[in-house]
Amino acid sequence: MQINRLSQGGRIDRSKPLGFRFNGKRYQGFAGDTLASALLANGVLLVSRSFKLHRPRGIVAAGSDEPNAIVQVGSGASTIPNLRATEVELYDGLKARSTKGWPGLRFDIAALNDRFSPLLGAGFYYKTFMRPKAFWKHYERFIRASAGFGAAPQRTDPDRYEHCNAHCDVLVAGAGPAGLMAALVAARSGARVIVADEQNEFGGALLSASATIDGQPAPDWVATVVAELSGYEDVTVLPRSTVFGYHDHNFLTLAERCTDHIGERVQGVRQRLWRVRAKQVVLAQGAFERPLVFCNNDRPGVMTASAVSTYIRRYAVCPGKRAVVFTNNDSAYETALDLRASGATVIVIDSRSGGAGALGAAVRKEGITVLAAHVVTDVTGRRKVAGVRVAQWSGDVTARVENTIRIDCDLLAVSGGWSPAVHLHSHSGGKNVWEESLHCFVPGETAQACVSAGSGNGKWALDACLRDGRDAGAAVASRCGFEAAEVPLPSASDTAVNEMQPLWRVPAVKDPDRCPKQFVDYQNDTSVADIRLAVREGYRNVEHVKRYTALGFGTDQGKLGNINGMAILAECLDEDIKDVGTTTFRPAYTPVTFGVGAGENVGELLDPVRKTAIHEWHEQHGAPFEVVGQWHRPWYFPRGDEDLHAAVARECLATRNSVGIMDASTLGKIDAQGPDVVEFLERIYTHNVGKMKVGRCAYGIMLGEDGMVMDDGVMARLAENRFYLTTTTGGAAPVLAWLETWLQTEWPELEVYLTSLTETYSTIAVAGPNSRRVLQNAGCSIDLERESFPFMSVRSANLAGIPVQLFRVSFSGELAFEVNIDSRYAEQMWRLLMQAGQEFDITPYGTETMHVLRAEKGFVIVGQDTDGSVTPVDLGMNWMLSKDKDYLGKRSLARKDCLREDRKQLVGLLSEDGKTVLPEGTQLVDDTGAPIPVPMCGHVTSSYFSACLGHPIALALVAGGRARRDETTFAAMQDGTRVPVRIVSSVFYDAKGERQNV
Amino acid sequence: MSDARTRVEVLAEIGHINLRGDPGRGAFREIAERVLGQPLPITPNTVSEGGHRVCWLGPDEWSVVTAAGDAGVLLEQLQTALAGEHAAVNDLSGGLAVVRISGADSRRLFARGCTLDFHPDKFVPGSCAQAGLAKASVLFIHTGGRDVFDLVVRRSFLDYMVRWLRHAGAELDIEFH
Amino acid sequence: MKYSALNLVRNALTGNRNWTPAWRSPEPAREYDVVIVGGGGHGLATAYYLAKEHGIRRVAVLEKGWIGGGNTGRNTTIVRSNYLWTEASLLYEKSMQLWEGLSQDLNYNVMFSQRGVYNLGHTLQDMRDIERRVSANRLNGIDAEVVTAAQLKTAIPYLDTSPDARYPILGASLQRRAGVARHDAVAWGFARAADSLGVDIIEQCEVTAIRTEQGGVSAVETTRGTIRAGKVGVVVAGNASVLASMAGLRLPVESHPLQAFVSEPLKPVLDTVVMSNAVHGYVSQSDKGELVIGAGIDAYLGYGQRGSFPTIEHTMEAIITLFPIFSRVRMLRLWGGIVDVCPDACPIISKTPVAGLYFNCGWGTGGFKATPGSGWTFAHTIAQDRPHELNAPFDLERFTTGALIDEHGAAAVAH
Amino acid sequence: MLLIKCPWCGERAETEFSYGGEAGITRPRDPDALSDAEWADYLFNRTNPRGAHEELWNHAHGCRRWFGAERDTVSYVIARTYKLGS
Ligand SMILES: Cc1cc2nc3c(=O)[nH]c(=O)nc-3n(C[C@H](O)[C@H](O)[C@H](O)COP(=O)(O)OP(=O)(O)OC[C@H]3O[C@@H](n4cnc5c(N)ncnc54)[C@H](O)[C@@H]3O)c2cc1C
Ligand SMILES: NC(=O)c1ccc[n+]([C@@H]2O[C@H](COP(=O)([O-])OP(=O)(O)OC[C@H]3O[C@@H](n4cnc5c(N)ncnc54)[C@H](O)[C@@H]3O)[C@@H](O)[C@H]2O)c1
Ligand SMILES: Cc1cc2nc3c(=O)[nH]c(=O)nc-3n(C[C@H](O)[C@H](O)[C@H](O)COP(=O)(O)O)c2cc1C
Ligand SMILES: [Zn+2]
Repeated sequence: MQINRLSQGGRIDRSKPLGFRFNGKRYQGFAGDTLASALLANGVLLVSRSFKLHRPRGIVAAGSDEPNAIVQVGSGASTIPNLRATEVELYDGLKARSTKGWPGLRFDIAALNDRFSPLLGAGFYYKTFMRPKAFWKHYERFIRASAGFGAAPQRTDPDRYEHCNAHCDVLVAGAGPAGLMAALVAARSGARVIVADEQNEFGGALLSASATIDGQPAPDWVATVVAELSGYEDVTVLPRSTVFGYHDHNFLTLAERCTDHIGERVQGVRQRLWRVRAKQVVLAQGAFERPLVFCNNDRPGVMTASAVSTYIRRYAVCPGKRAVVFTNNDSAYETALDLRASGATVIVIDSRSGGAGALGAAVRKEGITVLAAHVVTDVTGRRKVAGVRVAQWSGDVTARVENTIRIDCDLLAVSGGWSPAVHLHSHSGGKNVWEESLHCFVPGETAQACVSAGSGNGKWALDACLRDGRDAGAAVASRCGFEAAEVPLPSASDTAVNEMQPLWRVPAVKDPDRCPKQFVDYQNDTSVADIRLAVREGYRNVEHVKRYTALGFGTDQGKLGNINGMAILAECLDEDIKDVGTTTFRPAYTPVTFGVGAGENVGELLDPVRKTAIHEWHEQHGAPFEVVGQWHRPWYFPRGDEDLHAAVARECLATRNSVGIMDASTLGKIDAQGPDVVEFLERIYTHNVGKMKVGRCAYGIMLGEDGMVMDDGVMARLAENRFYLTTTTGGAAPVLAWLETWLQTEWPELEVYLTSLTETYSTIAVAGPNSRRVLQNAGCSIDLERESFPFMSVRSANLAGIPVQLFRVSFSGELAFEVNIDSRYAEQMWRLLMQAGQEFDITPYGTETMHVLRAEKGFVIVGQDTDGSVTPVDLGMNWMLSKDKDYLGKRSLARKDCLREDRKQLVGLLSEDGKTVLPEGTQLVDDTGAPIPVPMCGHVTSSYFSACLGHPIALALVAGGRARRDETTFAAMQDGTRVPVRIVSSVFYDAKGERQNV
Repeated sequence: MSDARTRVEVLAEIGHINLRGDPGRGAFREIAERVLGQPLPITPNTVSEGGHRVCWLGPDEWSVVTAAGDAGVLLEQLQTALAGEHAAVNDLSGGLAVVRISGADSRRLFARGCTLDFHPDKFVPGSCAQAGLAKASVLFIHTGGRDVFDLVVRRSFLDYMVRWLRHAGAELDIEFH
Repeated sequence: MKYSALNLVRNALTGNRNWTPAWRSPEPAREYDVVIVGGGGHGLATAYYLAKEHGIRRVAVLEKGWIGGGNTGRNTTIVRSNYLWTEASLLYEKSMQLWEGLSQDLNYNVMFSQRGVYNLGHTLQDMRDIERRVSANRLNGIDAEVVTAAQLKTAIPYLDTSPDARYPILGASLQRRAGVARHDAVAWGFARAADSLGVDIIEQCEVTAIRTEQGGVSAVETTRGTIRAGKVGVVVAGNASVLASMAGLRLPVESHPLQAFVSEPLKPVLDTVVMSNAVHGYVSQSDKGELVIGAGIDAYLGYGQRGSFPTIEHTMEAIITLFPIFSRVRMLRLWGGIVDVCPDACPIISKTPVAGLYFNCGWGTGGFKATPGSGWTFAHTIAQDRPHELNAPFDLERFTTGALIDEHGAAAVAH
Repeated sequence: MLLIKCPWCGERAETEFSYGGEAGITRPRDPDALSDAEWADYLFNRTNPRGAHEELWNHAHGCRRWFGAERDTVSYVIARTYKLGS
């Protein structure tokens, strides 16, 4: 039974009844309702419990400032925690639950907390639970058990999210009268406009206003404006879109809710993130009504006056039958009239001695009693308002008052005045200033290209809001270079209002530390006494008070309570509120899902998977892939049910004994050419580049300026002034960037062009004693014998009629060729070579075998055997360091620490038992009996079982290791054992390097 | 909203020659323009259309987009003609793929993952731009046709790019070829 | 007044009106033996240990804003000591040991919660690095273990451990003694304890110049007047270079924005700390129920206490990748700090060329965990005019000799 | 997200760029002539000012050019960008 539903009016569609459940119970509402309005229509007042004290709570507000009605909507994978009932649009079948209260909402055991509330004052937990020391973890478990409001889903989100980048001349945040006027003027001036409002309908306060504009009901005016705006090609109209952040350089983020209002499992994008770059911004966010602070002001049935009006006018719900309106300003008198028109009895308590102006007369004319110079000091009733206690008041906060009247009621509408929503202005870096005449903070100096307008700019009257919006629209349009359109100001019916008189805290019968709780921030149970306690304890800065009392920490971020809190703090400190200031407003204006922040970039789209041109073949041949940066590289090629070790042993042996083939396409490749290319490369690489002959290759390393090895690779001199550089897989992009940086910023006089060829060419390595014959079988156009094509040289050739660059280089220590081929033909070439190698049982191998083969030869992998703290000297590469020239990093090698004899140096290790494959990463110790901290002399960087050698091998960095040949040290295994290992040369196989040179 | 379905297709047989040189020095520009038979676009982010499509990539870098079959010859011609200049010419055809996106929703599709302004007044025929699209770097080319765009993508990113386009375009009126 | 359950009850009965300030707000004296610039956790801890361990009580902490308002008040509170290099491990482990008795020592519950920290590995190289670090940690007496993907699945049920994830999780390192603490309480607890030993904590007092006489420090100019000082210890995190330039020094430090955000409070869903270097995100759940999430550092210099939104988007991608169930959870608030980044991801706790002037900075994205240890060693350095052996490796000299301590790997994602 | 004006391509979003740190740190002509301390100053020490900062940016996803910018490190306002050497 919708007992509170009015028989007519409102913007609901009575022809569309909607069924929903709240805490398991069935109710009915109408299309156009929010969950909050539907609950109120059904007379449901108790909707939640507070965070700390578990006090019964009801709906207070009608928008994003709602602190209490935090609900869980939906179920299973698509459940949504912590929605505000006031922002949930009703749909048929909606299921919602309270997020607090155990075992139930009505009977909540933790409500006992309220009894002990004097013990649970601000920051109490800092003062206790310290002994015995070991007990904190048990206390903590107990504390945590009562944490949180809603619950995260327990299954993966089934919904889709997306991003949309947008550009505009003018972004208008908020589509109330001010925002609509601004948008209209900007649009008529020819600007590209985006106008967004977080609500389902445009109109802001007009949707629940009694005013008329240009003689028509305000919502009709709204409809006309929206229709016009929607008609412009360059105007984007975005309802249900919250501007949640105003970032640097006029970049704003909007979260559009596309389907949440339709139902739980709806096809399509659930939410869209608009990333807007605006030339100008109009902030027309409106204002929040402040509640009043008195004892038990949190009882269900206490609501802000404007919320009551909204429920009546917009949703046709009158939340009570016997109402008291308590105010310190004129706006709540409208609520009194609305209540009256809905058939409720009303009494107005006005703290001002003078009462209201014109509206006061209108109210009295309706026969409504007005008690001026009175305040509500306390509320009776527990799970809902039963009545109020009222006292006469002289205007002095510090005076004690006596309750003289008690009024029974079921609804208490309060208004403590208005606070402009300056949130986005603050995000943008703008200052706020305390406006003494209005008793609120208004936007001050701006930091970015924006203007504020309407109630958000401290304008309360409708005509003033319309004008402010129009002026803002004209200003931003002309700032964008448009001639501002002349838009006549619509005429608005409005009533003159009397000044509000500040009332930040209503005096109670008892002193504020002992009286029943006077709540300032409902969600976190922050009361006047808490603020006073904080100040007493030295937490005097507004930021300290926030953090000590949790004022403004809740999911409404203090939209409702903050200004009252600041003012009460000012009183405690005996300072001016303008000196106390506000806490910092930060995004998000209202909470946004992580999903919308991530957009499309989740799951397989988190990061591109880069695939080589031969990827499909590898996939077809069952290779598992190793993730190397963004690349997927074949790891090994199992035959039958081989595991990694079996496959790798077979691949290694095949390569060493016959021939193997591997896809090395991910190596970085750079074309470097120009008259100064030699000079340039001399400065980059450590070796003497100029001495390289055309047609020859060299292994090169480059250092950071700190002297540490940064990358390595083979380079080939293709012509006098042209080189082909290769880098590690991970180094491809950074190395090119590094080279470009030096060229452009430091040595612009050098004439060199660099072009990335990483993608252009694929690289197929054919390695093993039979590799030459494989290439010959494949129809190689050039002589491959040693004499004409020696080791470490490069040739252009045709293989099976396809042009290739052939490199005679070897990362396995075997006779080997690297075929560089246009990627379009790479897979074809791979197949050709497989065929050509058939008679030798050519064996494809992956990264793991490549690692084993190179480790047997003592070749390092930058990033595995080095870690950014290893110099070429540490690696035993002194022979590569030219003495004749300067190169990047050279000077650093001469620093004291780089000259230490006991630096960690690259060595080989053999487990003395001949069996143990040392886990990579294992630390080495010399003294097995040393107490903790045990000195470490090095660690294992690479370690494999060598099938060719028949025993494990390892590379390691060992302090002073080169001088320790044949000494024994110990690998410190995870299980605590120490495995003796012998320090040996890092070259395990073919020490003389004869096999690659045949 | 959309007056025609938007098509996404991967084009085959496109050649790309990367050309480097300083248009303000020596005979580079003159030679290049002679060989190409059309002007080098000097205004950033513009395209010169002629026998080939030449896209500005940087103050000393262009991409010559042409039929794959012509790339080899063009490469040689340019290399030979520019031999005396400080210039670099590379055939990158093997490393690049072209995705053609045409139709009314193309710009909306790009906006999903790119921060450029694709408004018809801003990204006009004859424009090109290198930029990030989702998590890849691409070259956008306005081909001159109404709402017809070429997207030049590095080949190892093609698979990702197509997946992303499918995902981002799921709500739009798009057919994939 | 001592904090205890008994006193809590006693005060509750008297309307909580007898509590005394946690720290006084004295006017600055004209002169102190030691002036500490910067009222973050590190500065306050330094003052506390100067008084407690070294008997130096004429100490002032000068804070330009409100204490704990810098990075101390805006960090994601992860505390661990499983660093790679011995030098760093021992420093952070000293800190860990102080954390373990800190609430009792300060008589202020800093809610140090040893719920464990997992560092995930997604690639073979990640796993090598984890093995290496865990092995080193154990030899240094720091609890550490390597955990398999299967173990992770049971320990952290909502973590996506499926092998076909974009970056499959191969394993992790785990330090069980690691965890989180309540950031504000750390600043306040140290302030209160220092105050009770006579230290003057002076807020809204910005140091604007450092005075020297004959090559030694003599005084600081502040917005509240000149304050003479025998010694000056500067601990201002992101503002280190600004203070250094006042003394004519240049530092190997850059200040960058680092952001973090919290979700709305949720029912308990994650009872440990999970961090991933590869996908670049980390998350824990506070005692109140918010998910506390750290983002990456922004590349550019920034003193604005705010950063770029794409950095946040990237972090959200990472969090959803690790925990797909968090996609529907909402970000409540987003903020930034100014982190002081050193080239080797290790701090500077050092004397300077100016006699009597000491610098403590360069903690970058990870100094909260070091708060007590940093203060303890810095106090020693100031009191004795020479570093303690724990912080000797962290002097400014290392940038000249090249003895850097590269913790980029173990410092992992920003934290 | 900053809006940065590439001197060639015009205004683009921050994510199109990579940051290059303080501008104007020139590599010493003769590193060997420097003391370790001087070399360390070049390698590691940075002005890191609070306020106006001359810095380098690279239009990484665009024309790949490095250019200079004067940006305020507190307000993040970019006063100007310029081609190097101009
Ligand atoms: C988002 C974020 C997340 C982080 N997460 C972690 C984490 O999980 N774990 C971790 O260990 N670390 C983390 N850190 C790092 C950690 O917060 C810091 O390293 C640590 O808090 C530094 O403490 P501090 O006392 O040195 O600095 P701060 O707390 O910044 O204190 C410095 C103080 O100096 C004051 N000051 C500056 N200039 C002056 C002046 N001229 N005169 C007087 N006073 C001045 C400032 O106002 C400030 O209060 C994080 C940091 C951030 C920003
Ligand atoms: N009688 C009084 O004292 C009094 C006081 C205040 C306001 N008012 C009335 O309220 C109206 C104010 O007009 P107005 O246009 O300034 O404000 P408004 O409240 O009518 O409209 C503001 C709109 O902005 C939206 N909004 C706020 N923040 C947003 C965000 N971040 N993203 C997207 N949307 C957001 C709100 O949902 C709302 O629809 C006038 O009619 C005025 O008379 C009266
Ligand atoms: C660990 C941690 C938890 C936080 N939890 C909350 C919270 O629950 N609610 C909230 O509003 N802010 C929370 N904050 C953020 C603070 O409100 C604030 O944004 C932060 O301390 C930075 O200060 P500033 O925003 O005032 O600059 C938290 C901050 C930290 C460091
Ligand atoms: Zn550019």
